[in-house]
Amino acid sequence: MIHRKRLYIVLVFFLFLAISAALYGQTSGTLTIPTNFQVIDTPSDSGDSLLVIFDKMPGESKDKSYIIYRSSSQDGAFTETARFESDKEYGSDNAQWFGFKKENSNFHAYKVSPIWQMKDVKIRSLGGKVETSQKRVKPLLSYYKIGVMEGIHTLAGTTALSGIPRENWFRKDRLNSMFILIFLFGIVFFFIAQAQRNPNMFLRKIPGIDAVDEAVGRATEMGKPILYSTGYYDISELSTICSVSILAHVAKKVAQYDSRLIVPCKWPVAMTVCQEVVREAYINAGRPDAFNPGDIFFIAGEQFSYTIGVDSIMVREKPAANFFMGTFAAEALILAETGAATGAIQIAGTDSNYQIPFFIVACDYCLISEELYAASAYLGRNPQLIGSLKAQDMGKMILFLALLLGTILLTLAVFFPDVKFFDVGIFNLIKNFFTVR
Amino acid sequence: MNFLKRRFPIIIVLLTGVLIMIAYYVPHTPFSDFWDGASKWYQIIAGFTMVLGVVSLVRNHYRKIREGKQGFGYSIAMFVIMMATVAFGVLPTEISPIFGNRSGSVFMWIFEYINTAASATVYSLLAFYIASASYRAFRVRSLDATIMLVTALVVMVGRVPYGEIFSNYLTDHIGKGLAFLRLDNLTSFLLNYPTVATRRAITLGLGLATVSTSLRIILGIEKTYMGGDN
Amino acid sequence: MLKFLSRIDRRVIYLLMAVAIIIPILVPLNLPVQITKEVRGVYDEIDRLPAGSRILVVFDYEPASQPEVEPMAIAVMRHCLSKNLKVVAISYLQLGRGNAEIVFNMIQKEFEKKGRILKYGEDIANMGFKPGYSAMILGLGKDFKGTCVTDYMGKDVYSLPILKDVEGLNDFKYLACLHDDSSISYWILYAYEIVGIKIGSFCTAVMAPGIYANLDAGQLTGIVGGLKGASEYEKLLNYRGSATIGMDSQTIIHMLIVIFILIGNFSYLLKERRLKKEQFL
Amino acid sequence: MSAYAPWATTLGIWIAAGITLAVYSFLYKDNPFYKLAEHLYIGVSTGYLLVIAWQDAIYPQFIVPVFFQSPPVYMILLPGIMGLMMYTRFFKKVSWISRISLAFVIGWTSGVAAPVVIQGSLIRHMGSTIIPLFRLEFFSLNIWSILFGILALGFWAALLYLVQKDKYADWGTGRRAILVSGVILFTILFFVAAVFFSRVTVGDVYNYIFRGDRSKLDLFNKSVDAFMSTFYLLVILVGVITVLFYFFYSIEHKKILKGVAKTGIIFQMLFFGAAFGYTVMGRVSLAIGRMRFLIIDWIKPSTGFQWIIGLGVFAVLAVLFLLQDRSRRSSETE
Repeated sequence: MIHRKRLYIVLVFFLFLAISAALYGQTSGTLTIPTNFQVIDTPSDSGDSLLVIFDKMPGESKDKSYIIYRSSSQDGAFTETARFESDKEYGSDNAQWFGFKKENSNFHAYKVSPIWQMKDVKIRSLGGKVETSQKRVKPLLSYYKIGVMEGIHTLAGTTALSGIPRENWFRKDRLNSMFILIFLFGIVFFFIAQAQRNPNMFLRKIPGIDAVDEAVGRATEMGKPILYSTGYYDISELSTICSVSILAHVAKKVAQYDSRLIVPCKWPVAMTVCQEVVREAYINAGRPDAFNPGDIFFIAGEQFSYTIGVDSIMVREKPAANFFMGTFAAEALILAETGAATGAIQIAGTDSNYQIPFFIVACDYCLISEELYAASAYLGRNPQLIGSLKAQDMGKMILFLALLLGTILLTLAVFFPDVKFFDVGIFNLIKNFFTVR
Repeated sequence: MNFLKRRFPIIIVLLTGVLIMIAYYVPHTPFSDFWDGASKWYQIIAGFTMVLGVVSLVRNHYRKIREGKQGFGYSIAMFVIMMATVAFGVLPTEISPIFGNRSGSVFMWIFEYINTAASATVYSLLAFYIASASYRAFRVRSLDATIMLVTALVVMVGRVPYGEIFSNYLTDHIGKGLAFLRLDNLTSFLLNYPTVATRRAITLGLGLATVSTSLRIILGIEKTYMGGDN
Repeated sequence: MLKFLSRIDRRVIYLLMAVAIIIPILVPLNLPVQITKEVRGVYDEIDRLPAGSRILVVFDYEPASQPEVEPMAIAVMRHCLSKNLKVVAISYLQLGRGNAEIVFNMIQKEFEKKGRILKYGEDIANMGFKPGYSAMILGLGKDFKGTCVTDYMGKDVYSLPILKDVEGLNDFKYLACLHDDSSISYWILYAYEIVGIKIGSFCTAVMAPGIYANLDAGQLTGIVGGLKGASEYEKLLNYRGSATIGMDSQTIIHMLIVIFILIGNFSYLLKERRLKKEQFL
Repeated sequence: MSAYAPWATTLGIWIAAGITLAVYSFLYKDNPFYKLAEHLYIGVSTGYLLVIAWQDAIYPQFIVPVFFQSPPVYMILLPGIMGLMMYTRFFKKVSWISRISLAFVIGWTSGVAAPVVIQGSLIRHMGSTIIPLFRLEFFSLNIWSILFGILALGFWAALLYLVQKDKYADWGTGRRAILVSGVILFTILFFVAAVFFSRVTVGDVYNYIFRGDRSKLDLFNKSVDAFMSTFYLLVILVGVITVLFYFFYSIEHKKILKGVAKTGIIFQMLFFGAAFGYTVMGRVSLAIGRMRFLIIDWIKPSTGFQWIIGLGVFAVLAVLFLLQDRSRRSSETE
């Protein structure tokens, strides 16, 4: 009995072996070159790569891999440029080129670089020795073949296709952002036009902004200076530009009340700009002689040396009001606490999320993130600026609708998967639009 | 002349802005080069402008020294160390290994033992200031302040052993069902949902603000930064 | 009393803070350290390994985060070497190589004091910085020596006895990843998912919340996060390293800050009360 | 580990320690030692920036491509000239010329900002916020959910109506409490019924609790997970919308809108509180690192000889500062 059982087991075992061997032979024997092989220019790129596309084949797995060969001529020596596992690199992995269609998972797409025409560039160092390095000039017509390999078996295709990358005239994958950009342009223009027709629009109160004048007034009463910091970034950053236009307002008030304004700067260009802005304020107030460029100076260009410098000023000059407007990093609390210790009234405004809590705690008023950008419009009361604020609100309104409708539609799309918009489902439509490729 | 002073810069802003926007969508030759080049250009311009700042700095301190104001000694010390740093840093390493900015050079020594030490210390002042700020200003003035305070406390206490003792006591002795009250769970909830929501909203709003601001600038509506006429 | 509470001088607070930081550095406090399951997950995996089996330690942190990560590095080294495991270090950041050197020197000196000489190439080895991110890891997975070629001193890896009969990553029993950025995701993708080597994460406190997802997904055996995690690990090895000391200070300071907040509000509320009363009178 | 000669390292450590102490002394009050440290630091960092500007920007990107490279790239002369134009700031007459290069820089950054921000923050965050609320297999409009849904809607409608009509304000706390709790309770019940009870029935729960029938246990857990995920998604959605609303400028926050804005504020406060508590940890370890440097790297290894010199230097400086101080006082009294 038992013996027979054993016999069966042995038989089954051998059978299994035979089958597996046969299967192995099968797979390794018939390596097939993928069909429908083509080389195309990579869509919407700056012309430095090509796409190799071929069909998905049966029996793809991670121990079977595709190889791409490259050569400079039709019948020249082809060398391997890329190798990837055969169950990877489907068209569906690259939404930026093919979108979210179902069919994308039926073909492979692999990005390959062409052969480049190089030129030498000689660089002479101060020591006098000359180094030569290569620089790309333009891509050449290059030929590609595909091969497939499994284990030790390799099979290279015979058809060699050629391609040369072209520079495309448009980034299709950025269509969505372009759409939004143009749309926002539109509403900004529209609302600016409208604001010029009726300048007095309603704006809700923002306590921090109303406090600015109050702080300046208080400083003048106490006959103490005012300190204004434009933050971490150079004038090129938008937050700094907004800060500067708030500074313009502050400077105007200061010039009227005839008190002193100290602006320690972290960036040279920002410094010169601040000087111009403040000088103009004094000129408009009719007392250019009162302007002292020495009060608007460059302290130090490095984060913490700037911090330490401003701290020292606070401790020595004891300003009655400190303004911290712009982007701030770790130094935020150091500045704010030192200022609080000197008993100054402090108004902060920053767009850097992680510093807002510290400003809220340590300062008297804090403009939260985008309020900083709105402040100049509030203070300037210039119809055009207010118009742009309106436009912002409209933009928010649209984001609302997009959020709500989008969520509802997607939720529905889950329940009714086969509802079609144009040729893609709602799901894909929305996904398509709100995806960064 | 007035055109050159006022209009021309605005026109340049407009041109550059629009060109770079186009370059973002058009990867073809003139634009793509513009896109690549501009950042390098900015670096170069900024590099030159560093001198502006230094000149301003030198001017201020030179005034101090010339007028012999009290504490001009510090200014002198500053000059000396600044000159030394620049000299050792700019001279090429080919002359001697103590020059240049390789590790082992004087420049790096100064950087490591003065600059790094000082900046690390200033940075670490934060720990002290956080303490004083928490004591001085972290008050339950209003509902909002209270919420903020409680959240901060939960997150802080949740990260130290005592917090965990509390949490374990909660789950082990009072009831398994209270697991959601464990401080670490509360913390992770706070960090994963309300925080994320707020951050997103703020980012979205900021995004809109940025776009409209940059439009204001490009269209020359916001031109305070240009300063006055004269 | 209220007066006193409501206006403690800043400097007193600063002084208390300083004391709170310094005292644990000078005299150990042995504050209780609760062992979390995340840290256990790492410790047990390493503790379970038989003597003589190899472990790969990845140094993916920059010098900036040394104070936080180095204690972990030392702890895990001690653990492995005291259990006679063979430690191979590799780095994936250019700056990481230096850290590995520093830690190795310390450990070697320490064991010499104990009278055990750690031979480089037999007990420990440092592959140094290997460029090429995912490709590098994939390479290690298939052919470890072929990918490394030389160690950080330029020695041929085939000459190192520690790597004798090492084919790929799966000849290592465990992978301890010391990181201060998201580089661990590469190891998870290309080492765990493909080769299946068990991974433990040793990361900064800031990174920790981010990788809990991987822990839940079972891609990590555990997480040692920040000073806290390090101190727990040291507790498990029952010695008091810099992490435990740092953690002492940190605990005290957190408590101190919490107390400050409470005192501040307590006095504030009392004042409010008084003011109200006065209004009634 | 140091790349310097031992004496250099020791000297460096002493200087570093001195600077550290000097900076910390600022916590007590402003003093000459702090002033010295401050000026040294500012000097070094400025010098450092100059060197970096030379080594990373001007030399490799301007001088090399124009002068030391064949073929040279003359295009690079343009930014160089712009950079030089910045110096016209020194001369009032022609200072407007610098505006041209300034204009280029600002135009460039604001031009880049707009599309990049749209791509990077608007689209990305919208995309990650817009996701289906329910999972198909875990949602059903069973009788309970419909009932609760109707009730919830009713309460919501009542609340909104009353608030809008300003009736809500002059109600007693009791009635308010009923109204609000009704809103909250039934909304939650609706989701519980719709999501949780979509796969399990009330009977199952009864059996589980009273009969100890554990057969449906994993289904219970799955349902709970589904419910929680829906809940979390709702939290995020509500948070985003309310906070976004808080930043409306042209709409006054009153009546219902006040409530919305208030919710927005609460969400923000949760964020700020969490951020505060979270940052404390990292900051503290910085101070610890500094103290460790003082004690372990400086005090412990230092020899008596070094101490003598160090204290000597300290004394000399102190005397100098005292003298200076006195001279100032005398000059003031005159």
